[in-house]
Amino acid sequence: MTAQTPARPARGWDYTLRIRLRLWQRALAELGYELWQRPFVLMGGVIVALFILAALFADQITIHNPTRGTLLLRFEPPAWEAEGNWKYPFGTDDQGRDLLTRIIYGTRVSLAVGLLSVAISVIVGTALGALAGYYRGWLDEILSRFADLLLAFPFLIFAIGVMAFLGPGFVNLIMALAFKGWVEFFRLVRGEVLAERTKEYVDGARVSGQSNLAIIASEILPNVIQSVFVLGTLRLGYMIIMEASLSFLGLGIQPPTPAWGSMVSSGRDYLLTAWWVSTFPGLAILILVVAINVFGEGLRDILDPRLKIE
Amino acid sequence: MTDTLLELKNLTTVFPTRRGLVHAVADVSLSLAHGELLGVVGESGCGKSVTMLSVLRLISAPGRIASGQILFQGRDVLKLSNREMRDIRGRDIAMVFQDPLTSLNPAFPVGEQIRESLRIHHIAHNHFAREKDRVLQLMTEVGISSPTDRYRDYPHQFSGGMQQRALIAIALACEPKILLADEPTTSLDVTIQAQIMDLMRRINDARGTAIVLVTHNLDLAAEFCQRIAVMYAGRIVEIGATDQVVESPQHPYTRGLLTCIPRIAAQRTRIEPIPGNVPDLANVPRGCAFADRCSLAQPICQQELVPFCEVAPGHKVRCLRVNDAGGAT
Amino acid sequence: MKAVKILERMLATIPIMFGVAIIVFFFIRLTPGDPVDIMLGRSAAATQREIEQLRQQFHLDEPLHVQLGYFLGDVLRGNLGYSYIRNKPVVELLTERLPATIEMTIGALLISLIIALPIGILSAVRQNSLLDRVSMAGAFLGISMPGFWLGIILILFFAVRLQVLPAQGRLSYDVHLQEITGMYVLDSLLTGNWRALEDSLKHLLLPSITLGAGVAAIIARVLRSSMLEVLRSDYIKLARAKGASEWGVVMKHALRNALIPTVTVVGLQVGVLLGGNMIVETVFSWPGLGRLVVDAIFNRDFPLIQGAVMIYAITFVLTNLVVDILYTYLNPKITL
Amino acid sequence: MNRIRTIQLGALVLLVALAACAAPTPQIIEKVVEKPVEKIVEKTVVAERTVVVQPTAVPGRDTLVVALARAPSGIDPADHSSREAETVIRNIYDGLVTRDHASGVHMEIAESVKWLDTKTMEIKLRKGVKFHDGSELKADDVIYSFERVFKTNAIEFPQPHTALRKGFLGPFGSADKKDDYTVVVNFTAPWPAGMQMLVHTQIVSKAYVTKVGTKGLIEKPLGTGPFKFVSAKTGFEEVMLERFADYYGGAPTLAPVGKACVSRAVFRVIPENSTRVAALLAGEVDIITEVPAELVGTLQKVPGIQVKTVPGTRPIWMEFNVAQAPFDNPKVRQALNHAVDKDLIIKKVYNGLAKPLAGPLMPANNMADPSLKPYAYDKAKALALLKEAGWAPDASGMLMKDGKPFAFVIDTIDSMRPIAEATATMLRDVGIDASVRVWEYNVVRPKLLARERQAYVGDWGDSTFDPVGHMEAKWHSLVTGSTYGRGNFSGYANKRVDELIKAGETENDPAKRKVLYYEAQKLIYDEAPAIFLILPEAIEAASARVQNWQPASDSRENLHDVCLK
Repeated sequence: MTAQTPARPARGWDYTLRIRLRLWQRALAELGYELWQRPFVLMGGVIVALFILAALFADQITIHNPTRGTLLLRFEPPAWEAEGNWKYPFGTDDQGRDLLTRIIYGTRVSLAVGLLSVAISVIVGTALGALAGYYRGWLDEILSRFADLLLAFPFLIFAIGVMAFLGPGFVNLIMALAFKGWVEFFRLVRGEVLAERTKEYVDGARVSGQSNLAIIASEILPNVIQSVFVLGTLRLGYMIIMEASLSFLGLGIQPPTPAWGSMVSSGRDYLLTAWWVSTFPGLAILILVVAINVFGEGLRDILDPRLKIE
Repeated sequence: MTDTLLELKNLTTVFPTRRGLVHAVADVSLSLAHGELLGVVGESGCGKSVTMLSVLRLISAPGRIASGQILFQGRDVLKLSNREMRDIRGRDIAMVFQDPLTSLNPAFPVGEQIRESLRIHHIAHNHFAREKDRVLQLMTEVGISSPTDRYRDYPHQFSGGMQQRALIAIALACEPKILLADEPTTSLDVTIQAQIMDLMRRINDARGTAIVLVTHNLDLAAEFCQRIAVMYAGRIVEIGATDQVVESPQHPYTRGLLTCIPRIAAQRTRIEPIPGNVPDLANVPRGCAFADRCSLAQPICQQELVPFCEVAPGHKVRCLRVNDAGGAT
Repeated sequence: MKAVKILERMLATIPIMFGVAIIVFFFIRLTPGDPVDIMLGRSAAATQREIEQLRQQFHLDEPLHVQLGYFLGDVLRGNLGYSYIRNKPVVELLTERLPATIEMTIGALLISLIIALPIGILSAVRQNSLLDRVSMAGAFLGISMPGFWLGIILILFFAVRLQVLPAQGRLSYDVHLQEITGMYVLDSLLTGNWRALEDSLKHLLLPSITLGAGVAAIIARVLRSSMLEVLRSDYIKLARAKGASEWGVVMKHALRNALIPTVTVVGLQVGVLLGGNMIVETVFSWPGLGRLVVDAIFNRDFPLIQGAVMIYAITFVLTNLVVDILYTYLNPKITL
Repeated sequence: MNRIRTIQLGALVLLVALAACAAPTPQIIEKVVEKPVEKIVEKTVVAERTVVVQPTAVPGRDTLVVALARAPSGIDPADHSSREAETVIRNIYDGLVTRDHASGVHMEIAESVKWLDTKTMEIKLRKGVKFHDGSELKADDVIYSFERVFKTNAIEFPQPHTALRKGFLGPFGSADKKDDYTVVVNFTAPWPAGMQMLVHTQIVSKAYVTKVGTKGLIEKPLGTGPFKFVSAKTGFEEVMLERFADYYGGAPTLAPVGKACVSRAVFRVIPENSTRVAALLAGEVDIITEVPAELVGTLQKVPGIQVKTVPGTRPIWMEFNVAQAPFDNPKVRQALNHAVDKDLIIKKVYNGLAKPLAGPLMPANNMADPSLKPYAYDKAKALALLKEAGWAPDASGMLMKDGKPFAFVIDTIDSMRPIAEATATMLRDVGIDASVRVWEYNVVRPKLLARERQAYVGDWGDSTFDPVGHMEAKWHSLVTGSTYGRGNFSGYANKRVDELIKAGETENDPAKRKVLYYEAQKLIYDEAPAIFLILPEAIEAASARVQNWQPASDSRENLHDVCLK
């Protein structure tokens, strides 16, 4: 086996990388074409992109302060209502803060919590899933049992339980969501790795003297990354709803930081007098989540039709 | 031809797709006599299965029968109401599908699925015990051993051959006049294949059921059928009595099919697999669809639709180079 | 044979329940600082005695594994601790409220099935029709509609405007019902009390719709896609070739098979329903577990939260056990 | 999304339609203004009944349904800690004395209550007062009730513990039976607040409680009040009472005297504000408590709905952590008092239904100093005071001192969030970087008492209308393990104030008491350990069928005299 080792530098790392890059380029071009063929999916993607841009450039595109208002402007109605004012397109809230500004800043929280909790879930789930699927044995046994256990809890209830003990806050929120979120990625990757590890190219790599970790990282993971990506997109919408639900229950992000869930919640007392206060943040959740789901399901149909319906 | 049971006249079935209208069946005319064994042969995708489904009007949307007539006992089934059509399905014309595993409903016991045919057509006047007796009888007839025990078994508990027998039992339940058998043996191994073909022949003998055997295997058709129609890209390219087609194939495609299969009985001088691919059905050439793959093709082949040419009584072929081709044999 | 397998499957849930208890035990370890301090923050005049009592209940002075041992022992004996806010054993609180929550969850599940089954089937049969597009768009919305919002709108319309359905509660004050199970609809049936049956059903309707809407959307989508897949299969062709009517083909051959994947999803959705309870119960003043938990969270009533999370998880596990058993009846290939 | 819009519009149309029907209805708000107890209690009714349409008349209904915002924590008269419990208990149990809608104390079960000396009280009982089981109330029951409240570990269920209401008996020593209808109570110290505090102690039947125990009493309460207990659902989500036919009639000085008007009374818990209002609109309940101020306008326009308010008894302050810079400087604290526009908060956040506070006590408190005026909103003065303390605005208008900005966090609880945020906004207007953090009360309270936080917006009940129960809790320095300073979140400690508070508790001469408390209030007012914010009114609404109903300041809603039309 050691005899094989000198042969490797010839196909250097940069070479493989270049090949990979070219493959990815082709894949991306194909993906672009497929997306173009599906206007709804494309639209979902565009909406998600718009939300992301809004989150990134919240400071530049808003003219009001998201956390500071004046009582004099309390409950200004949306612009198109009788007493509306285009300075406050969606009206103002109970503190006289511009609702649109708060919704735009709220995008940050939703996307940050969603993306970070999914990212942590992906990293932890993929790493553990790959290890468990590759090595099997006691490691797999323990991790799988633990994952099964976590599945015995409904997601929201588990998150509520964890948050109730951790206390509210940004970091705690992400931790609570990722605490259960990794399980699905774990199961996905573990399954894929179990299937992949018996294939010839893995044997080939093993024979050529690559270390186990290197095989996992360079040979197996690239083959499961697409499925992970698709699942990640679909979970993003779910995590955003979870964040909103927890914030709604007062367990998420603390005011005055604008978060959609807590905006909806604090506006619900005014539903009879100032309907816009909780309706627009609610719509924001609705639109973003629908867009993510449409986009995610479109991606799944294009990239990985096997993943149909969780 | 007074004996004609089923007659297809200029049947055309199309499927709209993103790339254009696909003519899966184009201008097909066929006839089937009482008790006849007819083979329809061609590569997969040539339109033979669609032809059969068209007969039963089971083309699923957005596909549709664009033109032509399907005369069953002189009546055009295309003009029947859905209700009347349902009465014909299963009772007069029954079909055996290609893949027995996926054709049996996994959620119901096999016996029940056979019984359902009887129930739908009120064969035993919806009398359970009589229906069950009939089912057991059918199961015995098609060679399912200990039918009483297997009545409540589910499809996945059956072997492939047994599943195919069950499918045949379903088809035979109402003693149809015509059995459309779509690749009934493809997914089975050779011994089972022989048994199934044997069974079908016995059915034909015993009941006089006309059978249309759809297959890609010309040899199988040759052994089993009285007449053979060869289809290519939605059209019939050659039709005739089995002897005529097998012994003196006139169309280069038929000959290609024959040479594809190493035969022991007839010693061939050379084995030439058909080069090239089946044309895109959404974009069939104007002239002979086979021209691109034909070693004898000439420019004229590409230009216009090739008409049938009757080379012998009942033996028709769509080829401009009939005579030259004959020389190649 | 099947009975043995089912029994095996039931026994297999026991270790899961144990695991659930262990995870719940570790919840209290997540608390930053001393849980007793946080809990007793409420009464400033917390006596040393009360503090001692709490420490004893949690065995906080013992090593971790000993604490866990005590906890599991208590759980086995059905002792989930003592609620400080409500002054009652947690088990008692949970059991008196569980029926209300289960009733609403079942109500929501039934409503969502009543909505989802016809929509899922029809939109698959008439794929790409207007009906299909509208109901699938509606389904997307239904998934992400905030529950309390829908609830309040329903209250405003049906209770305030039309005055045909009650806005809150489980039973009108002037209807007498002898409680047996605590599930009012069931109790009305058991006691043959038709007036109470009508009244409790009326009270159940709006919360169930509110809670079930999102789940209905998900079930409809899953059912539609599995129906589409099934309708393309060979055995559907065969059924048609047999001469079966379209109704027979769809309702017997297709639905039966499309239900198999749907049932699994329905089982998972029960988790969503249980979580959604917290919000819907508050909106409709439904005296169930959800509201108890929300109260418990705000009051840092740790034993109650632990107990409630555990009860929810166990309900969820048991539901999925039922689903698994149902699954075997639907899918002859699976024998657990 | 269209669907949402449509529903949304539908809901709006609906509300507009409701509003339109009621266009010509004049103000039907009623305000009850109380005067100090020494004077005769008078009611000033702003507008008497207008013609209203009934929402839904359920024919022949003689049941009054009251919606509460929270479930009572338990309905043992000796051992509860919530206002909802107080309301329910009040209708089942009578006390020796009671209070009218304002702060006047009236005899109830007692025929007379007399101070024999500053530490001894003689209570003479009415004859013929019956418990709901028909037995007569006698001196033994009164003594037993006192002991249940006061004795250590007198409540045996669920575990032996001391009653939560112990504080209401103050320096209680012992109670002796003189005869079956006379009880003498000995206090260990003078107890001038005694009469007001006595209102909150209800009498249970000794025979009954010794028989059924505390658990039995909670499950099936038994008192002498206008209603007897019928049933309660899970966790007191619904409590049903029925008229007690042998009721002695209640306080003779409070009309009407006699049995309850309605045959049944039901308390139902509806926590969500919108749902509570909807239930009233739908005619499912007759009275709702805790109406959000925003909805007053909407509800007033609905025909068949009456809205009433009374000054509440829960004043709101923003307490500073006075132990910590920059709030260790009284000038800064005074400046901030001047920086907050209380009137704007009242107008906008409370819809006009609140009063500005002038110091630590609510205006209705019997010992409140009427000469104190609320700190005036005066930005210039605030800035001047801050300048004296060394805080000067930088170029952007933010206050700086030694290169550091004036920044701090205001802690609060969810129900106080709007006013806390409004206060923060106003402070930002003078250049202070104030932000709000919402906590759960149980979590933040220990932190406040440990002086770990900077400022806290919260309220503290003052329902006895006496400084006792309030002054020693909020403004006396913290004495761990006692009731003193238990709610002192500012860490304010002034020896003189402590002395004055202690002296006031035991001073029996009302005039002298006033002097003591006025001095204490003035000191607190000047040193300003808090921004004295507002006193919100309690708002309730009822259907027009409900007659003779009056919200109670101390939330002891008495349904005895409420009728249904």
